[in-house]
Amino acid sequence: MSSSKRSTIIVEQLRKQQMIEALSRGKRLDGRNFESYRDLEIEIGIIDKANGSAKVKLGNTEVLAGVKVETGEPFEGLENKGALIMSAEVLPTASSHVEPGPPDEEAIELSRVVDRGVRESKMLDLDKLALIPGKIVYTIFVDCSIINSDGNLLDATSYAVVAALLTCKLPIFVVENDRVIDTGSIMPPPITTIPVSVTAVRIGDSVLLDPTMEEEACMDARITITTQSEGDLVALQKGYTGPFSVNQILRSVEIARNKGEEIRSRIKGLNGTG
Amino acid sequence: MSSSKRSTIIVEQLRKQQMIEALSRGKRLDGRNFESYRDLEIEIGIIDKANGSAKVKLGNTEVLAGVKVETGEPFEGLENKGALIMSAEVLPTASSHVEPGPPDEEAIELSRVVDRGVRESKMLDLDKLALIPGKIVYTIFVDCSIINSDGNLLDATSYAVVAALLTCKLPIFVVENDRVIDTGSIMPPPITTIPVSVTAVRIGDSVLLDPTMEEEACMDARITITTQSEGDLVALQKGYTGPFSVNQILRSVEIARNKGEEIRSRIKGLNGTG
Amino acid sequence: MSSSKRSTIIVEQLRKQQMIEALSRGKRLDGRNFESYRDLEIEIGIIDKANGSAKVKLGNTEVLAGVKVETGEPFEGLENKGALIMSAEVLPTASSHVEPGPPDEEAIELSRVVDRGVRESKMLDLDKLALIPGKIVYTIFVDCSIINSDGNLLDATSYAVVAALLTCKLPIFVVENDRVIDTGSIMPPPITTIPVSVTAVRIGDSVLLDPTMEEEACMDARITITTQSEGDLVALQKGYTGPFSVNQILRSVEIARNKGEEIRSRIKGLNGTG
Amino acid sequence: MLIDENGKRSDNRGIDDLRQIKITVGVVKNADGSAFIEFGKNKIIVAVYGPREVHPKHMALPDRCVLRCRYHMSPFSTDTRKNPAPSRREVEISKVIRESLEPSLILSDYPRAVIDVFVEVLQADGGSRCAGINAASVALADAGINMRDLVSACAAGRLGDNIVLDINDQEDKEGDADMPVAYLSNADQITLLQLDGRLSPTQFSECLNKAIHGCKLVYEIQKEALMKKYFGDEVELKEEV
Amino acid sequence: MLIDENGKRSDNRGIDDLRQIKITVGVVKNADGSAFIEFGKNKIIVAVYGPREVHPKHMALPDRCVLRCRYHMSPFSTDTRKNPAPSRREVEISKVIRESLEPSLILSDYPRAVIDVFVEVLQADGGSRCAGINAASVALADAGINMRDLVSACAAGRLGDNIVLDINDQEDKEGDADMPVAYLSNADQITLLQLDGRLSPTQFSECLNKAIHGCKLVYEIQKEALMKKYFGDEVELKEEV
Amino acid sequence: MLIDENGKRSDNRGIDDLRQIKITVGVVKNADGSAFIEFGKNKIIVAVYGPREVHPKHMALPDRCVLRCRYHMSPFSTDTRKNPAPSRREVEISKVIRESLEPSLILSDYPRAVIDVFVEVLQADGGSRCAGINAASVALADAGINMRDLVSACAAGRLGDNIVLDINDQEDKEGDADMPVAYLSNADQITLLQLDGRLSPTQFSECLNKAIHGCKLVYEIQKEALMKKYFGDEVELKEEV
Repeated sequence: MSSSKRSTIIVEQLRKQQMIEALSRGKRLDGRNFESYRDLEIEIGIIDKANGSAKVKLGNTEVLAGVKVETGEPFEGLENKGALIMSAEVLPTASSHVEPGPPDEEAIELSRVVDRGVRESKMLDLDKLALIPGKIVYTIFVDCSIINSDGNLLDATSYAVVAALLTCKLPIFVVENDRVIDTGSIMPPPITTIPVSVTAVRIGDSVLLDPTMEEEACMDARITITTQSEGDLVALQKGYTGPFSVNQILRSVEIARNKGEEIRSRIKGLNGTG
Repeated sequence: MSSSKRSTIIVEQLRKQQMIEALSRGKRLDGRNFESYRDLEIEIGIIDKANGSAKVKLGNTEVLAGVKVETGEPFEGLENKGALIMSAEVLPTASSHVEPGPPDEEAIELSRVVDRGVRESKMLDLDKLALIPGKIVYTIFVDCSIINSDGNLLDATSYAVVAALLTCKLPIFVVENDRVIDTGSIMPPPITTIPVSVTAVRIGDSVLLDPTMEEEACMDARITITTQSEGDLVALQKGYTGPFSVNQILRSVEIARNKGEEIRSRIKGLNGTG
Repeated sequence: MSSSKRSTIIVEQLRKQQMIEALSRGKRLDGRNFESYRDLEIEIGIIDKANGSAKVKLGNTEVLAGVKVETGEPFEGLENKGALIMSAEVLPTASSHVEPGPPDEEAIELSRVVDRGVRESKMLDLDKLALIPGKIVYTIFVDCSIINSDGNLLDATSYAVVAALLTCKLPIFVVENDRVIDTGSIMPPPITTIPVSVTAVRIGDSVLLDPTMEEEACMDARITITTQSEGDLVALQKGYTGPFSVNQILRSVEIARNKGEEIRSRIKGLNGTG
Repeated sequence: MLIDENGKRSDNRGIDDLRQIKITVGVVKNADGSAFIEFGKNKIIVAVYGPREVHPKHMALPDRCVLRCRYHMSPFSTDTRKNPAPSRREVEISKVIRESLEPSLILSDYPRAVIDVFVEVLQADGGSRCAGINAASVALADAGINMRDLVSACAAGRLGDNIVLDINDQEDKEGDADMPVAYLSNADQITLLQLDGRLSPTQFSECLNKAIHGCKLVYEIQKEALMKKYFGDEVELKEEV
Repeated sequence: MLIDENGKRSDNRGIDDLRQIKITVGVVKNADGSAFIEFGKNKIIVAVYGPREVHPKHMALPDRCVLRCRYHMSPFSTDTRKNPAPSRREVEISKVIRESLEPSLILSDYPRAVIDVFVEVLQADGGSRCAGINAASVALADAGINMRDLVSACAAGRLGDNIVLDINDQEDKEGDADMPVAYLSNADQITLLQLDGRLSPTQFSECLNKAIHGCKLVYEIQKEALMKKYFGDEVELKEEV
Repeated sequence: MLIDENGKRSDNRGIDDLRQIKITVGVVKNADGSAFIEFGKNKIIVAVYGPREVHPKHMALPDRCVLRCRYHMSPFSTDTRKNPAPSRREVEISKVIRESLEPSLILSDYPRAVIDVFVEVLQADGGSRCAGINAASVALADAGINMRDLVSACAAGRLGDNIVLDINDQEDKEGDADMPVAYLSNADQITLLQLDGRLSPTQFSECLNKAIHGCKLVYEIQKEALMKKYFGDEVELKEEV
């Protein structure tokens, strides 16, 4: 085993060296500019049984998000708010490296960073989703299945979640004698803003948006910057084992605000109100 | 390790060849006919602390089933029915191949197939086991401990479960002010029919009933056919990795109906009303 | 690996032989008498967020216990008593042998033996900790974090738990309309006695108190004897794989009663009422 | 009423009609083989990885390939949100799907290796195990695994006195019997057979024949889907001739 | 009242009486050794497998055998149904049973191997750990494991002012102290000692003596059960002479 | 009001004040390196074990050391008792702490080995991840691991219109933004950056600068704590000169 590992390491180092060289000449292996995204396709409403759903393709990365709306008890300390619960599973279909099983560190970080963008932007006005404050509230599950993984799962999952929430329909519940009754009517969710995440990676001295899996294999560090409709930051997550300089971060934030606005108009358009 | 594995495989192949040859001459290694069962002993009432219990010996296979009756909430979608919950553990006592731990795939299939026979035959009239429909119902646990394993766990477990349920006594509960009270009286369970499973395995072109562990080690495919008192089918489960021809299945169903009737009279007799 | 294991075994045997020799000359490696404890330091109230806390240093062994008081349902069969729930985690900080993860056999025994001393001595009068008998009671969590492990975790943890309970303050709750309200006032816990455990190990024919980790590595058997304020025994636990003679046990009990009284006065002193 | 006076079922099908079926091959980019099936409202994606090295190595078999299978439902696939942890039902279905596929594969061609089949139910309707088997067999073919034949699966069942083909969700819940079958068309062999519900011996024969008929219909759709991927427009032209 | 005016306990025993004990050897066909014990209402089956190879191999010890033990209660064994997952109580009891048996075994005779002892409580009464140890020691003998002596176990306890032998379930719950002891008769050594409840030093001595006395009574029953299996009617004849 | 008319915060600090910080080095006897930090009401102990052999061995890397990190909260560390099983939050924080430390270490000096960093929160206040990083970096130095620099961490955040240094628990819950940062002072590099809450681009720059300023203050305290352990009174004398 040790010899095969050693050779793998040499291959990895060579690949990284090649990539750094190409980047130093301003080139990405798939021909994109450093600041361009791969093709982004967003399709909504494909899971009839969900209250909202969206499938996002970002290049070959493919993610499905589904929203299920139920009722339940509020979270402790948030008695007067609806409960939002997010999860993500990188399906074993997604690549040959994924083992089936409970979510690992990466998948947990993924869902928590996406959750943070939605929660901190106050995209959903959770104050409007309490039925009996302190007792019964809307419980909104957003679950993501990553079907194919070719890099930048964070952004693809984030867009799928935001699109599914934006276009979901909430059942209108009433409470009678401590029993929740589904009236059969639906309403749009209380949306206040649209958070958009933009992820950049640093490879050597180059900073690139929307990395492929191949680029992620060579990255030194990663940063995810989530902005809301007015361009303010609402969530940040620096990831992976390398550092960033202050300038790289400030520049990434600038880029993320512009690129975020671009993607936001794409997502807004889904609602037929774009 | 690889050499030892290879030799195991050769041994296995030789054994299977021998068995196929014997079977082609109409002989089983223990001298039985293809359609006969090993000695079947059923003993009831051996666990005083359970509301019902039965120990089944089928040759050297030995299974104990215990019924515990409690009250609880009904299952979702079955609000007006009693809840029936079945589990089986192949104890590590049962053979040198069993590891202690949560039930594996085999044990889960085992308990689900036995459960299906009881449930789909409507052996227990669960409609009669709701105390306050939608709120409080009888919860009937049937747990099985497989003590020794020498093949055909499915039938042995099924007979133990059916015998334990048939002969169990239900506490009579009443509900006063939302509190369940055990009156101290008991009643017989609401029985409508007696499901009996019959399991056959195919080894080469031969189909045999009630396989031993040795026969199971050589089997190509397995089928479990559960019939109720009037001889109708209520559950089927084809198992293992080989296929069956349509004729083999039709013939197995015929045999299972007859053999099932034979075993059913044995089980009926337990209730003193046979 | 096999050769390294073999050499480890030889080292172990040599070490044990050396220790037995020293003990036969009446000497412990750290110079203590067989019946003396290492330096014992008990510090209370160091976790403001807990309702009670104590840090115990016994030589280099260091344990922190914290008490958290909540309300909840009583245990089955103990409907009119407060609920006491104890847990211990040997932190991976504690030694190079600890793996992070759910408590293993040793940690479970540890917390159960400590729990037994508190519970069987009736140190806390749990009858006084029911709010609405059968429905709502005080739930008292005592959690222990073993920070550094140098032998005799049992006694160190026991002293930390007893000191934390003795000096904790219970919030005064009232129940109005089925809702528990924290009045903001506090009260001392209902203490009836002070249990103290004393642990001895046998190495060859010698019986020593308060073993270090090095001594535990050589021990044949261990016994933990817990006495209450009047000197009666309330819990015993023989541990490890060797036996004790009846005389060794009787003598250990005598020693434990005396040593226990000594340590009890130390603990009593913590409460400012000693 | 699950069947009206005109012999129509709740979703307007006749008693011998399959639901709409669409199979798309090669939908998961990273997989060695894959297929997406829409079978009524079932939406199921299957990815195949392998033959590949087994980890841990002691699981490898010296004379043949290990086949593994995971059937899993996404949390949003069902009426009430499904807990993502695998249920006992999913464990059992994973097992019967694996066993239904195994007779079609020439596993001795890949000693010491493993083939993984991942069946992910994105939306569940009645009959998801059959739909999963159909997609899985196509995905195995797409992965280029040596096989004897495709495995085709379809259920039949009983609604009152009627034996009907291809039970949907509502019929599964309110009907009287559901019997999923998987079938090797060339060998005329059954590789999956389960039954939930009551059937007289005569009803059982009718049900079995009907399910096999359904499997044969599915078989054509599976072959077509593969042809479409591998020969594309060519095939369509030829068929129109 | 746990003891009435005639000195009789709730199950009609005197203070120095054991409950009815019956041990049957060799009851689990596949096991290397086994025993079934009825001890009052306790019904416990013990199977021993080994000495056999250890998996994973790195757990093996070069100079002696590893002893493993699982004490487990069947879900139907208790008054309220027991969750089948192992509880903390079962983990602790597994440990003390293992430690109580280990001094009786010559583990150095089987380097690199493992012996597994599976104690399954089919019905639980007070004293199931003692009953389990008694059956386990017999099952180890039945498996032909080299041993120094049988391990015999019995509890004594306190009901008010009385020290009594062999605490049952009700006495365990309502009494004042329960002290299980395991004992090597030939070596006069204690291999299990636990106490739940309050005892003065004098009461403790009395309790310990009484428990040891009980262990010695159990020892005879264990030997008889083994004789019966291995010498059968011969023995009985001889005894009657 | 989180800031009063005098510009004082709820704990009486000014907007640019750190909470009280005290670091003690070498507090866990068995560990290769350790530190205890009190950071406001945070009380966190960190132990480092390693470089040491990796188990299981296949996790070892031939060209560098594996760094592992566990951030864990004791059950009594929080307002409501915390379940001792690791939460998703703890898993994420373990990951970001590990990643924040890694750039400071020369892991290629220890091929095939592992370094374990155990961060145990005994009492939690706002900012426990930053406090944990600060203690962990000192503990790694105490363990003698080859490093480029210490990692220093501090949060800044927003309360209404004010950008403030070092957010406490109440400010975290009731304030508008919390942004933890970890920083390598010599290299002027960011190794941790997270944000919960809303910041305009200008506020972000201010926040980042303020956090870096805080990190530099912490850096001095870290160095002092190490000096104190390794040079003790000597240092203090020198400083007084």
